[in-house]
Amino acid sequence: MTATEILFLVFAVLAVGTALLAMTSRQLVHSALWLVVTLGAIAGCFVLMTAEFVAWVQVLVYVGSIVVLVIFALMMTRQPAAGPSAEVTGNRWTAAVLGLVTAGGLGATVVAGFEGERIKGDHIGTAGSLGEAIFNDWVLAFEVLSLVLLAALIGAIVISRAGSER
Amino acid sequence: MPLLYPLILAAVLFGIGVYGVLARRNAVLMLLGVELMLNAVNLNLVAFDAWLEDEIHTGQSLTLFTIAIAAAEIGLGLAIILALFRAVRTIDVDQVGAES
Amino acid sequence: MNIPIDWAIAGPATIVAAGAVIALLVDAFFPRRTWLGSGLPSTAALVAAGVELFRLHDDVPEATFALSLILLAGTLFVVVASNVMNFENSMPPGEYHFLMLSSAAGAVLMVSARDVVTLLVALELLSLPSIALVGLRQGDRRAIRSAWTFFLASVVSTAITLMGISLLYGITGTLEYQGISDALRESDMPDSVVSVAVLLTVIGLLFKLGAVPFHMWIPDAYLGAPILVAGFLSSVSKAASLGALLTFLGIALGFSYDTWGTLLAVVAAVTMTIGNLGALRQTNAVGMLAWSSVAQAGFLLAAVAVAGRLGLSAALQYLAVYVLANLVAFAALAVVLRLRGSTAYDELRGLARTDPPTGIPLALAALTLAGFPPAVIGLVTKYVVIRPVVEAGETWLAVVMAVNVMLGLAYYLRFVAVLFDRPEGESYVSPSPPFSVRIAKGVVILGALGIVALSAWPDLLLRNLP
Amino acid sequence: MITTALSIPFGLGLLLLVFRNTVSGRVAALLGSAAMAASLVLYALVWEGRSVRVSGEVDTSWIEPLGARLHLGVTYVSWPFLLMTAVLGLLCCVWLIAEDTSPALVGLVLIISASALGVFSSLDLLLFFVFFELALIPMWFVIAWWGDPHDPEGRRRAATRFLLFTVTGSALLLVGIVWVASPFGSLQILDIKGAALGAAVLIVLGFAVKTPLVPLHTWLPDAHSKAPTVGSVLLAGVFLKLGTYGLILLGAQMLPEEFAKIAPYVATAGVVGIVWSALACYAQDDLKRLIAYSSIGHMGFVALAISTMSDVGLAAAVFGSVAHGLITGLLFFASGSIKDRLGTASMAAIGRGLYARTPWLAVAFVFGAVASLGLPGLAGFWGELLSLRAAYEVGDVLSKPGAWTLVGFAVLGIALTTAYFVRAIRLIAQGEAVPHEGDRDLNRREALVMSVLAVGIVALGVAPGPLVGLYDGPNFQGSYEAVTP
Amino acid sequence: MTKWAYSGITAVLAVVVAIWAIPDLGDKYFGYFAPLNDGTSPPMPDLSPDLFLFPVSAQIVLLTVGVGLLVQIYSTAYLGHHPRYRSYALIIILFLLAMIAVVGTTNLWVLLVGWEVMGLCSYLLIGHEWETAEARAGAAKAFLMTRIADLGLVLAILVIGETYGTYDLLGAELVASDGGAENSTAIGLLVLVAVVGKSAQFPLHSWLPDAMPGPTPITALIHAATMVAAGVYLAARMFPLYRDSELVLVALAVIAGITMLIGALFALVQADLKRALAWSTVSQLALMFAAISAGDPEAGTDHLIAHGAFKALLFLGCGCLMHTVGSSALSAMGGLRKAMPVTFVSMTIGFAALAGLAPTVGFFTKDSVLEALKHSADGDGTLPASVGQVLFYVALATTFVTAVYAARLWLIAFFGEPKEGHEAPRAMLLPVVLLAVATFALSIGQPFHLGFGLVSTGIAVLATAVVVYAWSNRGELDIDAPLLTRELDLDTPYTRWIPAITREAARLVVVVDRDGVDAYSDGGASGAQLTSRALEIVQSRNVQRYATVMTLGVIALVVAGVIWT
Repeated sequence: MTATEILFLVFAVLAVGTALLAMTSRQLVHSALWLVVTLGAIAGCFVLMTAEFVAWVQVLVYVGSIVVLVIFALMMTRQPAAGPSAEVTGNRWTAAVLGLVTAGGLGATVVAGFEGERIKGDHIGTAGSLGEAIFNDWVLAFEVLSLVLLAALIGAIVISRAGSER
Repeated sequence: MPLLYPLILAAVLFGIGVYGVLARRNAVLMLLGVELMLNAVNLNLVAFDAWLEDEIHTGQSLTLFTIAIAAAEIGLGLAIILALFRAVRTIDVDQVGAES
Repeated sequence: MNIPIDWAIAGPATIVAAGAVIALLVDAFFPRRTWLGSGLPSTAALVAAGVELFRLHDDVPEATFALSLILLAGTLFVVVASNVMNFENSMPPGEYHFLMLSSAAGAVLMVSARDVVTLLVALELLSLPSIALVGLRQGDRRAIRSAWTFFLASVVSTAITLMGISLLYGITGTLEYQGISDALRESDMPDSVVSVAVLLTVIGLLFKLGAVPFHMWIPDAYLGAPILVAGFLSSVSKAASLGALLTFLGIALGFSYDTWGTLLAVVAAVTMTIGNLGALRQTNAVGMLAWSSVAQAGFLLAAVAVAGRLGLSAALQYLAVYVLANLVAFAALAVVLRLRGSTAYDELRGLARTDPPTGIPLALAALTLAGFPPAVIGLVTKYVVIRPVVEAGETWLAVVMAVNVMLGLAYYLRFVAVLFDRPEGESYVSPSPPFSVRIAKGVVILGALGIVALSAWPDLLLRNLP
Repeated sequence: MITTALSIPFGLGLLLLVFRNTVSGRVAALLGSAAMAASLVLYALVWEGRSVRVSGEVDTSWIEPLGARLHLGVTYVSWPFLLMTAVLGLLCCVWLIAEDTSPALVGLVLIISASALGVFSSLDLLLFFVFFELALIPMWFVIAWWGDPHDPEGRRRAATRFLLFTVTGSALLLVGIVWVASPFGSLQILDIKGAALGAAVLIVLGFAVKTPLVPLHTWLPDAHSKAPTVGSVLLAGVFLKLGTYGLILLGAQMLPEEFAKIAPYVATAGVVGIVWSALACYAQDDLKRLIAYSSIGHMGFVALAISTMSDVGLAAAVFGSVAHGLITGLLFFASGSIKDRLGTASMAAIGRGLYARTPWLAVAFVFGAVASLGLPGLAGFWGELLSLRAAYEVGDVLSKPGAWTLVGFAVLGIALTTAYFVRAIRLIAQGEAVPHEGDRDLNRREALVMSVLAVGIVALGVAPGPLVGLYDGPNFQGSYEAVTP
Repeated sequence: MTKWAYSGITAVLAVVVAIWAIPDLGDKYFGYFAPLNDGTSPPMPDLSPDLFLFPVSAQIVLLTVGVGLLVQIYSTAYLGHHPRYRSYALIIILFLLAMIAVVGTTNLWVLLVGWEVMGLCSYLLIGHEWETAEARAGAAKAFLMTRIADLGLVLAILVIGETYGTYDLLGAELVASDGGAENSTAIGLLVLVAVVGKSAQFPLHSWLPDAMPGPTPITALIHAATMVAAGVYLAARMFPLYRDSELVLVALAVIAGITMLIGALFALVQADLKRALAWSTVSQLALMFAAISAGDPEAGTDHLIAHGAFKALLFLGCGCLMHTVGSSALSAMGGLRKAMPVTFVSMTIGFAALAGLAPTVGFFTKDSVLEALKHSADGDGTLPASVGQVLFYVALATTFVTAVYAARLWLIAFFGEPKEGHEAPRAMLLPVVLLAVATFALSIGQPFHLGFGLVSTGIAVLATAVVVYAWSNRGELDIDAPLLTRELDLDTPYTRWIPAITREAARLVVVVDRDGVDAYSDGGASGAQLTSRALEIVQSRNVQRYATVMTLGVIALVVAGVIWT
């Protein structure tokens, strides 16, 4: 049981707990904030798994921007007083069951598949190596991705305009 | 570090995300559930990448792409949600579809 | 190892993408908002892409070539027909064309992708713009609602697919089709793990294809979307996902196809049955076509299910005819919507008598989809699609298909009967329609002529597709 | 020659559909009659004798990749069917020579007859199937639009029911065809020999719906009773023959080995149909329904004959089909004109004493009935007799006790047939006349059509030789592969 | 006037037939001289008229056309003013042609055609007065019963074809007579069915009396010359084919015995002249069949000829009476002796022949029948001796009863206190007189058996004496035997049970056809509709539900995949 593992487990518990809170909390903004913690914890896990660059991106993109967006969205779509416990639908029990089944199924799968494997952790995913990989091998996907982002942007603009002019 | 740690964690997070999508009433929160699922996937990818010691970092590159895609989706999704809110004055998933 | 980046294949896609951007810019800098204006660059781009494709004919695989051709032609059809919508000042033409083309680029990339990463990104490029297109009509509650439905469903399916991909990566250590195939062949993974990974991966494509139980977004989306966008979704995006499915299963899992084949066969059977049953009670042409497109997806899947054993030709030929007929139908309905403001059956009553140039192609398209003479080509493709199923020994599936042909006829015929029925009340007299509508009608008639020609000489199709 | 014979009615039919508003009904019908007459003559001339395997063969490439060819021709099996179809189509057009006919109806009649002709003369499986389907949708419109004017809902329902039943059958047939053709690599009917048993079962099922065999017959009475006169005539006279012809050609001749295994069931279904339909007729009140059910019985005899797979059986099947075409045509023309006059086909409503009210119409009906109950010396008899003989001789495929039991039931069926026709005659033709304002005797057109049919019936009845001679005689090598089930 | 035209046509026909037939009237035996069509499987059927006449056939043909001609002439007066006289006369001619076809060919198919066309003609003629319910019912009954029997003949022909490889009667008989007869039991029984129906023998006897609503000349035609005669002819004609099957002969004998007795008894108690005569026909025909079964077809056919003559006479005479009193009920008649002398004399001759009194032809032919029966009673016939004896005594009893009812009818019709009346027109009298003459003329050259002559005459005289005695004492001859008047309820199956069963079965079939057979299609349709509606309900435009369904689908798919692989 090395320090990394202990740390990882800590992060893991943190992530799971906050995720649960985020998905169950009555206060919308709270759940958003809880999610921030989850994502941060996941970033920590990335670091522990030698993926530093990914971790930073995660922190920047998610914690930095996405969540902010989300919070703004929550503000803008504040409902006129919704009743207590109105934040989960009647679907929740089915949802819970399905969530458990999914988690269990995936867990079983990975256990069946990767039991006993270990990550040595001496193959660091630095910015350099990653950048190399992306621009040598995944450049096509990368270019396409840029188009995706552009399209999403334009789409978002049009859509938001769509709502306004009624 | 055992490979199973991140994998199990990912599985659990994915399940929680599924619950979020299927249970939350607020559209934005459903979206967050999706984000959680994506992050679980990222965990998997990174873990496998590190385990396989992939020279071309397939896993981590895909992680980056996923993050970008997630960003795109969030952008579009929030735009849709805002438009929806303006259009029908609610983003309660039960009411959005209900009254026509 | 290294990922082969096949720029050759990417060529047409790049052109299309460039066209998309140009269309956007043109519209931005000459803001006269004429559909023709911003339609021209996209048309040009598509044509150019087609030319490029033909130039590359020899270095791209046959199937990819055919699929890309179908995709480009379908998009072109939609783009030209879109002129009919110029009355909707609530629709920004520039953005419309931009989104349409970028998602077309995504479609082309999808079928030419040879590694899962590209596949995924292309899939996103296909879906996100089309989602935006669905919600494009400004100030229309229904549109934005369907956009939301479509969006969430597709995001969830993406997430599931990604989970599958990650597992696949873990199992094989690569995401490149050929590599996956090699790795799987000598991997000692338990089959159950492999099948979980593969199935989760395929979900995203099945979703786009609209296979049961991932079909539920289709009726809502089609009914809410601008009608030609619905046409685009039902033809181009289905075609793209089908092509991707074929290539992925074909290359990455070719050796163990039969296992997936049987599973897909079941899905196909369920899909076509559910789709036809859903269409039975529709009284709106678009709703009917939406459900029927689900059913048709079932037929396509049936072809896919046996493609591992008997090659792609059946699926491709069926796909081509389906796309053509479907686009004709949607374009004609777009004209009707433009002129009469509704596509409900009561509105369509007697269309073939009052407005033959629109009504008769519509009827012809419906008969083609039903696979019934006089639309001989529809029947021939039904034959084509049933043949490999029988040869593969999946007779039960063939019988299910036969029953579904009957189910399908039940509502297609009702539709045709409505078209030819005597219009009650005052018979509609169409004022001399504006030029844009004429263009759309012209496209419709052109497509109908295509169907007629193919019915007369099915060879045209069957010889020239692989 | 055959292509001309096909394209004349097809072309004219399409033209009439297009220009339905510019030509008058009478002109349209006249043109139609001319067209049908032309193709009748052509088909009569194309025959080159039985020694030639395929007369007037046309064989050009059509869909290379599938091995489908435009392969048309007349064989000694299809020739009688072709002539009968052409005659009926011609008579239907003649029947429509009136002011109030809609040109579109004539067009549809032409297209239906032409596609039936196409089925009978195509020697390529896919082509066969295309023609087979081609007639269905026009027939739907004929029934649903020009059918029983007093019951728009019912006629629509009947039409759809008819279509869905037959389409289910033909879809199964399609699967069967694929199954036969794919291992064989060719779609040429005359080349194919043998296939999987399942394929044969599917094909037979497909045709059994069309023929129809009990219990797949329930579409027929509704369709026939709701259809307009010409519709009923074409349905009974031509469409059912598509089924029997298919059973002969694609069943017994193309897949002898497999058909031999199915034959007993076909025979049983046929004979059950004979008795069943006879009993059903006995309780019918609607005249057209009665005739429809009687058709099921006659087709039962044909099915019995086919399933013996002997030369006599073949002769019986062909003769029975042709005779039934003429006789039922006459009966439907007669009952149709009764319905036109009185607005109903219910025997209770028609009332007694047609002998006195409309003598010639009554005579025509009684003549048809007598022919239909198989009086020797009229066409109806020989078909039934020959199929009895075929079953009594027991071809290679049926078991002796089984076949003889079937003969017994078939004879019972004949007796019942006599009973219900006598009942019908007693109910409407005889009796104290109760005049009705609709009473009008045959006009010239009707008289012409019916007398042509009557002459044909008598001719076939008095001189069966020429027709049965096709399947008999020294230089006739058997029509089936020798089969040993 | 046109109505004579049809008589003219008939006359021409008669002449032609006479020219054709008279040369064939040779000495009476069934000779066999015909080329045998050898060939294992019989040829396809055709209708080539292979005309050929045996002496006996020639006689019957002549009888047919003769009676037919007389009937035509008679009808001109009897029915001449009927609106539908034309169709009536034409059908009579068709009727005669059919009978000629039956008798004059060796092609079994032609024979069959004639056979069934006769059935149709009798149907049409009996139903000539189709306004009346009785006529309709009688016609339908006659047609159905005979047609059911005809199916026996159809099958018989099939079996003959399969057995002898030909459909030519001579060919078949040639083989058979060379001792090569096969399947004689099957053939015989089928032929038996045919003739029993055609000649109204038990148990298919009841249509003949019920055919009385038909016009009287038609009755005469059917009873004397055509319909029923064909049955006897066929039985005699095909005798060689089933001669050596004892079963068939015994069956025939039994049927004949039963029929002749009940026929006579029923005739005895009738209150209607026509119906009584009809029953007497039944019983006389039975006598002929008895002769055939006893191995002496010639005797049978001889009696057929004789009976044809005097029964036609009786019916036509009865027609004259009806023409006068307007009804065929015995109660309406009586005492017409003075009023209609000619009819009286000729019918007296007829009744005498019926009773078998010398020197009428009836006396001779009946005696030869009895002779034949006696032979077989002594065991040197074709029948087993026991059966032969029974049959013989039954026949004697029948002769007695016959004489009794003949006398009864005669007395009731013509004696008693005189009635007013007038003779029928000449066109009707002429045929009657001619037939009366024939009744004597035909007896020329008939064989004469002294012993039986005495016996039968004795029986007849005794019977007549009894009746006359009863008449002179009681003054009336009403016989009160309800069971017999109800004709032993033998007809109940045909009037009640069979129709009822058929009707019920038909109703059942219709119900099952509507609600049972259609279940699969209706069920499928409604099932599809229900599913479709269900799908619409599931299609709640709530994306969360969709996502739920999707997830469920994914799980199901994955589970399936895991299990599958």
